[in-house]
Amino acid sequence: MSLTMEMEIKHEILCIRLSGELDHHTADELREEASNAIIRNNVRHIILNLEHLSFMDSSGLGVILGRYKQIKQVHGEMVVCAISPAIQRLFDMSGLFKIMYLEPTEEFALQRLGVA
Amino acid sequence: MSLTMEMEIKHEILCIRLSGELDHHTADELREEASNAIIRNNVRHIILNLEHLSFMDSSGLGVILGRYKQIKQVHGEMVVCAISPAIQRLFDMSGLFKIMYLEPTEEFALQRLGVA
Amino acid sequence: MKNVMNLQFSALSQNESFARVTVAAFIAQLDPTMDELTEIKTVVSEAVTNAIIHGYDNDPNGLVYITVSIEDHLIEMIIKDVGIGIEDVEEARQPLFTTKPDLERSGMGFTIMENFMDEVEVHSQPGSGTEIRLRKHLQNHKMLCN
Amino acid sequence: MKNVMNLQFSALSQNESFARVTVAAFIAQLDPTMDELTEIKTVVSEAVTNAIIHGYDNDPNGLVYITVSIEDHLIEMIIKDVGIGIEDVEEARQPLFTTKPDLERSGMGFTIMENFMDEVEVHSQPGSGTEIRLRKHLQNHKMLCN
Ligand SMILES: Nc1ncnc2c1ncn2[C@@H]1O[C@H](COP(=O)(O)OP(=O)(O)O)[C@@H](O)[C@H]1O
Ligand SMILES: Nc1ncnc2c1ncn2[C@@H]1O[C@H](COP(=O)(O)OP(=O)(O)O)[C@@H](O)[C@H]1O
Repeated sequence: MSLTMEMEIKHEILCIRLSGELDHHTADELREEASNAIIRNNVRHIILNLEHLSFMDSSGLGVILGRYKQIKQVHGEMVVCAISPAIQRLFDMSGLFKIMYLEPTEEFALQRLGVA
Repeated sequence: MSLTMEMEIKHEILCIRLSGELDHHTADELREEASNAIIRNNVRHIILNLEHLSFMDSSGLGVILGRYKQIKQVHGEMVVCAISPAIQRLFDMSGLFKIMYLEPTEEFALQRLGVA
Repeated sequence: MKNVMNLQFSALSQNESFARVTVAAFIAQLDPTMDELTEIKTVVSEAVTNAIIHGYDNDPNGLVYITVSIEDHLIEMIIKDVGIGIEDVEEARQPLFTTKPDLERSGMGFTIMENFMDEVEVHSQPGSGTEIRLRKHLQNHKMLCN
Repeated sequence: MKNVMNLQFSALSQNESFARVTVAAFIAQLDPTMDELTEIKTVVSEAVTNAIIHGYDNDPNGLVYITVSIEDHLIEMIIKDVGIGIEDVEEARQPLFTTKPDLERSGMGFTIMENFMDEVEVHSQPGSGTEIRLRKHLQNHKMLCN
């Protein structure tokens, strides 16, 4: 079971949809892909859809925080959506929701960023 | 993943439907249940439906051969049906099809025994 | 009845998911809840990842050692490396503390272990390695069954 | 790159499926076909069951040892016990030969191992235990990738 990433650009927003397992091994792949997509497409905001993510550990928190820092440099925002209760506990422990938004769906995440 | 057994008596036939994994651990359970069902219900023939069996090893061959011997004492027959290619290889190696019948479905197995 | 398993494997990142699957398959015998299973898998992932990236600095010649024993509703795990060890364990256990921010580590590994397990002991010595001892009592149903 | 794992566990029949799952999870890295995966799982099941019921006569204090190493498309496994051992290995390997017909053993364990693996070596000494060395080259796709 590994990680599958789907990326889509909408306006200046990068939508990242993850499915599978996000650990140290797969976090390296995500950092590389997401980082490149941000730079190449002049991305300002990120929507991270975790609906189909079946596992995540603290390496996942690290790579997400890394992307947050990346878009903060262009004064962007990060919205996480469709998160499972198990993964939400990790976000809660780390305090990440003090700096990024949480929304139930991608639809709401787009509204949060003033689009759609 | 363990073994689930469904037993049904039709005339003097015991239909055994297995799903899950049949190894040494679960073979003990099958021997006990099938043996009791044969004695209590005056069973003569056995139909063994392996359609939903996802794994079997030589312990499975042993317990099947054991039930075959049990019904041979009352001059019964054994029909195996709906077997996967992987499990069929084990039967072929052991020569069990020289003494028991193989049919594609339970329907055909019943016909083989002169019922339905 | 007590049941014990030991596992050792190369310090390769693709073995992180292998370690999770293996421990989960072993403790499945205790019929844990989905939440308990997720907690155990997460904790295994944290400790194994630490052994690989911190203990062995990603050298695949290193070996990671896991022992799991289960009895009734108690799970005991030891996850060990014979790598570089930790200078200051108390500091290492602080939330958000990490010595590898360049690798985008979050510093949340020990905090997650403490939140998901009943007991977490860290034995470490610089130069000889790190041993994490973890205990968890499974709740609910098992208590009713005994 | 070479990847190695060692596993030891109590000689309990519920660990047979655990052993299959663990080895399958480890070799999944080589992306085997479904048939190859089933063959490996069956062989592990045969050798582990033999260690438990023959080697240790079902004594749960016994330990079963598995080593798996994978490199490119080659799988090497060692499955070992330190139990009673085998008097006559050649006889034991005959199809349908079993010393425990009362337990409804089929005597097909070694035959299945030989059919599903490329090489099967049996090292055994009465009183000190049995070691089965198994090798299999995975076919197809892996060859195209290299
Ligand atoms: N097995 C280990 N070997 C050496 N150092 C370790 C080990 N585990 C943890 N550490 C140290 O403890 C720190 C905190 O660990 P942790 O809370 O898991 O956060 P992170 O892995 O994100 O750095 C690490 O940055 C490292 O310095
Ligand atoms: N690990 C072992 N320790 C001791 N004896 C063994 C072991 N493995 C196999 N044997 C002997 O070899 C015989 C044949 O084994 P096998 O072909 O697997 O058939 P079965 O397990 O059905 O008896 C066994 O009956 C047993 O006497």
